[in-house]
Amino acid sequence: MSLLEVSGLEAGYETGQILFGIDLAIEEGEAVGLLGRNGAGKTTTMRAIMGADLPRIIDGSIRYRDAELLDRKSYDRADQGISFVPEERQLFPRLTVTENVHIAASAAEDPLPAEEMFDLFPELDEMRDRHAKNMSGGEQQMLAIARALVSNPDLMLLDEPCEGLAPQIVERLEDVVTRINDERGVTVLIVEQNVATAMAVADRHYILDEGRIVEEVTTDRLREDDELRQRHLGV
Amino acid sequence: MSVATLASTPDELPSIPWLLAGLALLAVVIVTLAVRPQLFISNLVGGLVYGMILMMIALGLSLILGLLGVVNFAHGALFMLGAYGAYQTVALFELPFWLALVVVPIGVGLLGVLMEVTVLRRLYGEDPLIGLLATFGVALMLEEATRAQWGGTPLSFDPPAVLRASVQVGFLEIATTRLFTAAVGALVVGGLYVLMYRTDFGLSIRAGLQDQQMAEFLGIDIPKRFTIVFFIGAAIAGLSGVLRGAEVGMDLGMGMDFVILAFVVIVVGGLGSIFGSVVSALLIGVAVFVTPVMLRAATTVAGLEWLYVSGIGGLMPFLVMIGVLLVRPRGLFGEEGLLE
Amino acid sequence: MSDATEPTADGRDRLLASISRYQVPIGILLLVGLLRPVIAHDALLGSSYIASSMLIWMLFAAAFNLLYGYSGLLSFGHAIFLGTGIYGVAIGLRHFDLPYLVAAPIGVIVAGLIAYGIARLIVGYGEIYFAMLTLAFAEAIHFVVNADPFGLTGGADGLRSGTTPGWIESFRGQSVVQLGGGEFDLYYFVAIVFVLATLALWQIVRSPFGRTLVAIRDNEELARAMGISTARYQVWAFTLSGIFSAIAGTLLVIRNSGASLENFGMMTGAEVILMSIFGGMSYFFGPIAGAFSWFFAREYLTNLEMVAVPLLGTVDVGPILGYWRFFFGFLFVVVIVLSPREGLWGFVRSIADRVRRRLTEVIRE
Amino acid sequence: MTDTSSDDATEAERVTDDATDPASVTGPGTDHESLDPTEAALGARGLTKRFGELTAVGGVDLAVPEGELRAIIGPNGAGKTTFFNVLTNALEPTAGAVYLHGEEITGTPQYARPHDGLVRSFQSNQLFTEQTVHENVRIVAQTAEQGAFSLDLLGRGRDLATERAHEVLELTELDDLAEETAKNLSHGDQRRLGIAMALATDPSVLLLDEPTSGLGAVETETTADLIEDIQSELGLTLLLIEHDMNIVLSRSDRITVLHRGEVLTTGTPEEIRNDDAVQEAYLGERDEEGSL
Repeated sequence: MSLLEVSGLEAGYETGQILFGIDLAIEEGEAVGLLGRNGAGKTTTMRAIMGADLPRIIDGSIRYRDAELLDRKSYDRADQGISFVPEERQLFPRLTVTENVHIAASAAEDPLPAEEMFDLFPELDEMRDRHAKNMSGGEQQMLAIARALVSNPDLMLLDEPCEGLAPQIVERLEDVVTRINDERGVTVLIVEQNVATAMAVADRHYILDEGRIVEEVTTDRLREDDELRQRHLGV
Repeated sequence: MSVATLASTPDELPSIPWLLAGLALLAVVIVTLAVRPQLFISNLVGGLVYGMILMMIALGLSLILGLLGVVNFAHGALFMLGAYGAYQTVALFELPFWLALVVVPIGVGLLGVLMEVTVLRRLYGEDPLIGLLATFGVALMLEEATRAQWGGTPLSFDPPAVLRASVQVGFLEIATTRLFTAAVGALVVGGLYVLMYRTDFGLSIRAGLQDQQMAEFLGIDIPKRFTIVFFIGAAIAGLSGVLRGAEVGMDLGMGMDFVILAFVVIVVGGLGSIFGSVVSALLIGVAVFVTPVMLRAATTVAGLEWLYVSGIGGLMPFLVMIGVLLVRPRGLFGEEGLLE
Repeated sequence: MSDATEPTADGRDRLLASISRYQVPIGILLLVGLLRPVIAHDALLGSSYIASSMLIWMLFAAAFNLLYGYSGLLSFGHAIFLGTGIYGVAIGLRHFDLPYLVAAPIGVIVAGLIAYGIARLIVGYGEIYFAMLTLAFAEAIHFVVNADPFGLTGGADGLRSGTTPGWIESFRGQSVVQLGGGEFDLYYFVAIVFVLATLALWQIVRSPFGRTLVAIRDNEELARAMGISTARYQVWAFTLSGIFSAIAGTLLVIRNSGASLENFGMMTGAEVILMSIFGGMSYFFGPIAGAFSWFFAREYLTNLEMVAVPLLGTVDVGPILGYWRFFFGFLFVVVIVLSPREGLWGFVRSIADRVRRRLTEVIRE
Repeated sequence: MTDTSSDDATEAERVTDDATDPASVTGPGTDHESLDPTEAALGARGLTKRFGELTAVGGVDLAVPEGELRAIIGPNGAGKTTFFNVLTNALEPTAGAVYLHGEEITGTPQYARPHDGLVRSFQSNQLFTEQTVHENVRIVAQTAEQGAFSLDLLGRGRDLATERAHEVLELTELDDLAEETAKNLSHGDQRRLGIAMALATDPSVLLLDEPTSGLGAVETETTADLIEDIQSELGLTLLLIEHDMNIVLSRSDRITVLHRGEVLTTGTPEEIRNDDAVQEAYLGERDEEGSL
């Protein structure tokens, strides 16, 4: 039994269908990458798993611990141990760092102590009372990860956590995500434009193109096969 | 154009015209205090109490506005129902006023919840104007239902003896209803503040205000919380209705009148700012009551009695609003980009 | 469409095309011609008494919809403009002895200026702001009129005597226009103005200006990026809407024989919104249909005393239907929740479409 | 108009001086830009946009010569779309100046830009959804003919605009779909309509924000061909945000790489392909040791 199993997922927006049948399965404890060009449907897949208002689901199923998720509200999904670091981070801009972390903890059944988050990201410790909107991109991203982690999730969805960040911060984040996966045993599904980051964090990858999974590869194969990368990812 | 605004610093000194206007205002206040001290002070108190009522309605309105993006037009009708509910309890059922003070707001709150569940829930995420129109329709229905039940003529009821008395403060006699209203208003503001800023519930509401979808991603059942907030907002409207009814009675127009005034308060205070609503409600309340006295005193002293405009008080909220909009388009304490 | 092979078919197509192109003017003329005799029929109201009021409110609603339906701006304050038209005529006739044909244009122009001023001040704010601010302005102006500045407006009493033009003769509730020896019912005077004004509104809606308004309503951000000065278009939409509302006002003052404070009241602005949206703001005829149903419902329902209900016998519904506004409000909320832009007219059209499709099928067979 | 805009311009320059010295902000690669912004078809100097403490665009210098196809690339969140937004004044820049054919246009309102010849398309499909394809283009053409505001109630300008709309639809191969309602078009046709509308303003400088996003491989190539054809036919200066590296490397004259709101470098496709900094920041092809 996989932790998360998506099959035949079709979804779209008012402007048109984006996903044309996504199939993927993630085992407990794995770290899996979801790659593809812009517009391939990566973010749409993540939002569908999390149960966002949009996209609209057309067909398919999303099973988590062998129970169907599709008819559940997103807050129910969160309660079952799924947490989400969305693209653009979506911090609460006019709440402080502490409040951003605390609100996630207060909604969780068995949260981690907030102090652990501040140990993990000492940068955040120094700006506990700062409003999220007044932080740099890298600090915001750390806070978004801390907020997702504090609820003590079993599955963590990360949507482009490293976009637009400086290389040294990207490395920090790669390291943190790897540790979350290795040391805490949190299952990770990560969307990345930056293939290097995806390879650093995940062991296995699905490649999306035009709303379909076109390839499933290991990190080693992805690293070696230049032609594959060029064809599907344009790098 | 706003490049220029960016360059100007907030702690700039007030310009000469502002200084002159301030001095003129001060002069008029002094003149009024000299000519009619008692009337001035008592109207000041009356204005503050009126402002308290405005403030309570405006807080409920702005809470729902911030949360659902809907100007709840029926908020005024809920306020009106509070007053009529109190009339029903006290004058018709002959039950104690204190009971009405507790039961009526709860009833009005429940009615608000009914409205939220049956009408507004269907309109989440729609064009905000649709929500405005739908609640407007509901307001008309409530008004018509009130007319059917209690008739179209103004009504009033006798508040308990304690509230009919008055207290001597210095040389001033203040009706206890006014003191009571002011006290309840202060309690409501304090309570709302604590709820919003000192509890997890309030934190989740504030988060939901800023990014509803993300709050749900974190596992917070935002729709349920919205319903609770709707209850609170409606109950506060009902409570202010009971107080208003005890002080001056009720009529069918009070709902619409006050919902407009409450919106003016929100615009003047700045959308999304509790503090702004409080300040502007009191400011407008005082302006309504004190301006006529000041104008009368100033024109009498200056011998320009033809300058006196009767009914200027009721016009004040709108004059204040137009003035504020011209000078500070986002209101006194408004934040940029909220709800636009 | 243009490359038809047979000449006869071509001719018929062209006729059909021009009918569909000019369906609005044709509809307006049909409406004006049929309204009075139809509602006077015994099966309907049995009296033509309110026909001219209906036309005036139809014009008001159509003018309102130029703003809401076509530019997406909601105004709760349109009573300002109707009222300015009414009071412009009443004040001009009563206090300044102006002829109607001078006072009415003055009232319309003043309304246009007020509309322009208000719009300039508030058009940049978000939609909700805009709607509520129009309401605040309406309240403020209501207040001023109520205060009877310089003894002009008569305060809460309004203006009655001396506000009817000399060429109007009223007896037993019927108003008659006397012109050059002949006389005809006021309805026809109203009808002429109505036709001219609604044709003008129709022309505005289909003009490049009107099409641009619709584009702005659709996507304001895109419109601005494509070089459209959205704010100025909206200011002018508001101004024109105010002007045509005032034209309705200059007629209503004759019909009501005077001006009353409630013309500026909150409910006046509210009623035009209810009518327009109930009728269907997406269509030119929507608000017109809405105004019709409003007056029809009011007259019909309030005159209804007894209703025969199967199994229950006759029921005295008079007391309930006296509160017909409650039910109208209910229907309004239902329309808003189900299909906010379509309304009654959209419903009628969808039925008509279905019938037409069915008919063509039958004919083909 | 000219008066106010020049006032705003001086105001903006003063802000620039207060906030950041443009020379000190610009990244190391900017010497690749040999042209002065005031002599270019489209130029920017020290263009900056901050949201609170967040700098989305930080002191960008840019000079695109007449007739060039310039690609703007950079990882997500590099500030590319925000850069377009400040160039067209959809967002007011915090500091800096924008030049069009040598004239400073920094303070002019957003709607005035297309009339000066600078227009942009949107990343997501932004259309007048309820109207036909032809009407979408016609409204824009009419605006181009009649100015930012025209109270044309009698429809005098309609015929000219209709003709122009037909021309543009032919050029973009949308004429078959002219009477279709915009919201019913396929995603690809909607993208094309977006470009058609921008062309209807009769621009001299065209900004395209990811014209191929959401398109399949074949459609992407067709769109790229179309863009190239249009550019050569109309002699446009083109600024193109694009993710597809194949298209960027094969079609553009020069490439500007944005990274975290700043210009990392500008150069020919060949130079960019071989630039180590770009490889590291953008393409992500770096040593594995550092990251693991």
